[in-house]
Amino acid sequence: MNDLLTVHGLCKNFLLHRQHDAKLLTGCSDVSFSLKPGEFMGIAGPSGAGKSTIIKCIYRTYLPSEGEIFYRTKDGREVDLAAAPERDIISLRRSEMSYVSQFLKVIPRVPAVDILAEQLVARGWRPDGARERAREYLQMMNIDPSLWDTSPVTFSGGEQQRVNLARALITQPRLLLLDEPTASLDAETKKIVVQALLYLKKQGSTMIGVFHDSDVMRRLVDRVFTMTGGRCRSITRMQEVV
Amino acid sequence: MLNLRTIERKHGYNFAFLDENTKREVRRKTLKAVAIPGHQVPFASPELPIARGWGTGGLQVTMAIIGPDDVLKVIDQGCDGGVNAVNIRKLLVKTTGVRTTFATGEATIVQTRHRIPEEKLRADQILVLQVPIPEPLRFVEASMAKTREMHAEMDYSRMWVFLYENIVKWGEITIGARYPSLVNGRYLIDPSPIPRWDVPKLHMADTLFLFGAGREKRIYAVPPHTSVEPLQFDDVPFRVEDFAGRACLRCGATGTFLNEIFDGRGGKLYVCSDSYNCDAVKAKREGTTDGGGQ
Amino acid sequence: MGYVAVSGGSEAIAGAEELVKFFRLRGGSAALAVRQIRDQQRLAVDKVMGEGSLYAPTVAALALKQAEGDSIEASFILRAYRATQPRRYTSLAVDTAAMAIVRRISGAFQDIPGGQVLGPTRDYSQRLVDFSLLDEKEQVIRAFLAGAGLDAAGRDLPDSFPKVVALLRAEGLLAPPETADRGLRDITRESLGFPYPRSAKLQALARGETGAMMALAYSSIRGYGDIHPYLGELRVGYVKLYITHPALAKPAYVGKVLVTEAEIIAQYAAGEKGATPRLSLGYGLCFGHNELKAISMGILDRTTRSKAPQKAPAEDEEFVLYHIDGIEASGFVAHWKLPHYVTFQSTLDRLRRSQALKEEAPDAEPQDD
Amino acid sequence: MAAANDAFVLRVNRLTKRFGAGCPSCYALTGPAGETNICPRCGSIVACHDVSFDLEEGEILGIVGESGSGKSTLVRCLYFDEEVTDGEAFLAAYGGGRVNLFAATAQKKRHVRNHLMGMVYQNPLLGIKPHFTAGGNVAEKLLTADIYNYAGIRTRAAALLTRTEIPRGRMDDFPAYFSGGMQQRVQIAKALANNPPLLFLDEITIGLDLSVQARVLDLVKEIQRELGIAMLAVSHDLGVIRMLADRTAVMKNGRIVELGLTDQILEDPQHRYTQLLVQSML
Repeated sequence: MNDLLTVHGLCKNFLLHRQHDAKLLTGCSDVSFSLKPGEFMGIAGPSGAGKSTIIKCIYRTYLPSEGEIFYRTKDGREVDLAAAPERDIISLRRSEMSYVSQFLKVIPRVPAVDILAEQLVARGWRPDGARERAREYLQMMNIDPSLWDTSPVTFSGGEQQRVNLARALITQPRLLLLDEPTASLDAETKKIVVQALLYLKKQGSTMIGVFHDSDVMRRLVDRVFTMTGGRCRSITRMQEVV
Repeated sequence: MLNLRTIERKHGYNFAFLDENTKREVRRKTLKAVAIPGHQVPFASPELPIARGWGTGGLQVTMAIIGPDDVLKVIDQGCDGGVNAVNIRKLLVKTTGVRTTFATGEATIVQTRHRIPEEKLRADQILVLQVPIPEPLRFVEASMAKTREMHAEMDYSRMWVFLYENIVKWGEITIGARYPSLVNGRYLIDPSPIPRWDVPKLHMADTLFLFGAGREKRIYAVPPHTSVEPLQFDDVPFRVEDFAGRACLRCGATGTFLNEIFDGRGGKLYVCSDSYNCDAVKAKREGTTDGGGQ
Repeated sequence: MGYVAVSGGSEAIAGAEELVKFFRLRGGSAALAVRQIRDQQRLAVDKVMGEGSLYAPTVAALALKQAEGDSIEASFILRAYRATQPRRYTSLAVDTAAMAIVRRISGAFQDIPGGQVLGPTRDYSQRLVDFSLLDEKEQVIRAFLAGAGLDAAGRDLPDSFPKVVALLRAEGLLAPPETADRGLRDITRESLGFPYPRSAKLQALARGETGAMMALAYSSIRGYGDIHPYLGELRVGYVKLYITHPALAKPAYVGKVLVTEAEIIAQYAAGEKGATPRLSLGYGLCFGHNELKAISMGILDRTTRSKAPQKAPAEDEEFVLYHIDGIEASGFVAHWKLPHYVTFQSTLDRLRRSQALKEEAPDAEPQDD
Repeated sequence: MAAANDAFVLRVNRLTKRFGAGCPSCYALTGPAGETNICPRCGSIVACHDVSFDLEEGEILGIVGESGSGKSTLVRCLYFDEEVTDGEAFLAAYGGGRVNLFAATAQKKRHVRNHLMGMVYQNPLLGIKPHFTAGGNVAEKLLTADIYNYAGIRTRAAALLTRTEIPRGRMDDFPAYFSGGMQQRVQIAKALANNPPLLFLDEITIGLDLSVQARVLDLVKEIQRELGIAMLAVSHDLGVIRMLADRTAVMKNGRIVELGLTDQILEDPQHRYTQLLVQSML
């Protein structure tokens, strides 16, 4: 098998404890698919269909209830992300797997350039080189240089989201998980983001993305995984969806 | 029952004043102190007819170890003739009848306050030091309960910080006398208020040094051939008092601890603090022999 | 006596002793009789016995005469004398309920079983100089002593008074003793670590210096770690002492001593979760008639059991017990009169060196701390 | 990837700390199920019970819980401020990770503390001495780690204080006159002085202004990245834990009820109590 990621029979239920009883919610059921290296898969479906659930299960922000998520690492090992020890997950997150949410979460007061640079420093870069590269990415994301040394907490939503993406992209992850990265962005910003993602794809990254915006999705993904009610409805080539 | 009629009008005390039980107790504690070099051993310390703080600890140790054949020397500030030395010597002579001497080399027991004689002491001599404050950590911690714990765990970091801050503030460690020193690589001691000049004399000596603190009820010891190292930083060495270029006005000696005396005309004179040593050097220079005091 | 090395010091000391005697007698008045001191300087003698920790009224009076009335000096003389006395027996525990009462009051209750007995006190007299004492005639004294009633006052009293605190205890208002300390530790025979056993602490307090104890107790009730004390009961009177007869193994009466006893009632320490709130006791007892000392002792016995995390001076057992002994304190305070030439020389050497260093590097400013 | 249990910095096995005499029912009758840590039978407080975890190389493990959950007692036990009732702790850097630290002598414990651990207390004045200078405080930690070169100590103290943003000119001032945030940074400098492989952080941002909190957290993060020190960070504040910790253990009534990746704890809490905690997060 040369697949980078194989999801098999993934289920995710949420047991919500309440005062006197508990309520069981279903996130997704029996999800299976696989991805080849360099592939970009989109997940589509109505809101509440469980799109983000899959992404978060792969990243292990959600503990999968059933199923396996096999991931082939850079050095050729196969790891079941659904069951691997936390330290392996942390290690993969640090080296080859990234996740971008809709919101930027950072410690207030840290300048944008450092938020990017620290990703590289954590991977063993020297601080000077890391800051140099961080500036290149901020440039690429079209962030005004006057903002580079200020904290993104004060940025506009679009700027924050570009920093958020840049933070993931700068590490050139082997597997990038995107959770509505273009939500609430203006057209101009969307264009920048799409370009950045295409650039990363060209570098060989494998990606899974949830998009509510079919236009953006069409320009990026190779295949679409369509969901309703937590289950897979179809997996199709992008062209067929359109 | 106390009956005044049976009380002797002059004295009728036991040999060396203390009763034998008390002496035995002091000896036991002294032996423990010798066995654990530098460790402060608590002892009961009964009252003496000399005031607390005036040498009662040294006295009790001397009283506990002295025998009729001992030859006693008592000094205060290095001097045999000081009033306190005289007073203590008087009490010991009155209650023991032992022979006394000024000659350091003749004495078997030397009781001293604030000095160690210049003349090198031998293995068959014992130096008893009077100690006002036995606790070296008192500089940084007032509670004896806490300092006991610090000694037990060999936690001397606060003392070290004290020395560090001393250097930060003044450029050098400002402790004059009572220089904290580590015995046998384990216990920190207050060597009693001897000048820094005398601290190296404790190190790997042939003599047994006994320290008695009466008011504070502690005995400790530096046995012969035991290391005594003043606390010092690798790059800020411990330094003794500087008498470079000075000599004793009386005997002309250099290389002795000197007392500074104002001459009344705005100038300063220097004389030896160790009065016997000064006499001996002077006698030798003048070609007369010294019999060890008259 | 062996060969004694002499020097100028000996003569100076002898001269000083001579001068002391001269200053005592140079007024030319009749020599003070020890009995007079014992009888008429009653409270001074009691204080010296307490602080000298030896019940010996005549020796204490003699020490006062010798010390020209300096009570700490007199206590010191008595203490040094005490150190030479063998310890042959330990008395049996004394039941102070059976005290032959001279005086007995309670500040906590108006009516106490057995009644308040004011006894000899100046508490309610105005402190005016009594010029009539300038020239007290012998026949006046005799007439006074022959006066009605006074002589018999003590004999009207019952043999035993119930203890005030026994009432509180019966009602369950008193906390039980924290730890039973049945052993008796002789603090003059062994050196103890902190925390002190109760018996040792009470011994140390009982021989403490009245003024020092009063100052510390005062600091507590003024607000530095206040325990809100009440005087449950203050008693002055004679208690009988018994020892176990060495041959008959039965209690044998050896005599009676005058003591002052104070029982201090204080609020229960906070921080004992879940426990019923109760009152606790502080205990004071000293030789002779010395009310200030007994009360101070009772307060300090209680304050030093404080469990407060931040301790006020009077609550710190080590602080209190290390600083109330008059003999130790006076000796060390006075020892600064001794020569310190050598240490001072050492200090000067350091000071000059520091000054020189400062001149070399004037930017390193000294700081206050 | 190596087996998970090989790379620990600190391993804790079944740590129990009880205050009070205890009775046979203490552990059965306390804990999250009964929602108490006070034994109803004997009144003893079971501050921690059966607490086990590994702290791994270079990670920050968060311990979150409300007051009384036992989290502070846990770090105090691990730093030997408190004596444990039961359990074991192993430090990779000591005795090859095979010596139970709790069974060591007081002197050994002191050695471990001085040479291999750093501690930042909630109250800076527990970790630093206000009457020692800022530099003196750092020096103390170096001196306890047997570094006796004055110039070396000065240089290292200056570097550490600069690193924690204490101006060089304040180095010889007394922290008694510093702000709370500054005192906290002196404490961090001191805790780092001996280059410990392990650092404990006990509610280090409590009582600080929000902006100061952020500075302190950022400092901790940066230091962790630069030096790779493993840290155990205790906080009642999930916000603080989210910023600092890779993994988080949730404590309740003296027990660990859940341990997982910090984002998993926050977004997919499993235990009833964790769900409550996350829901009540601002």
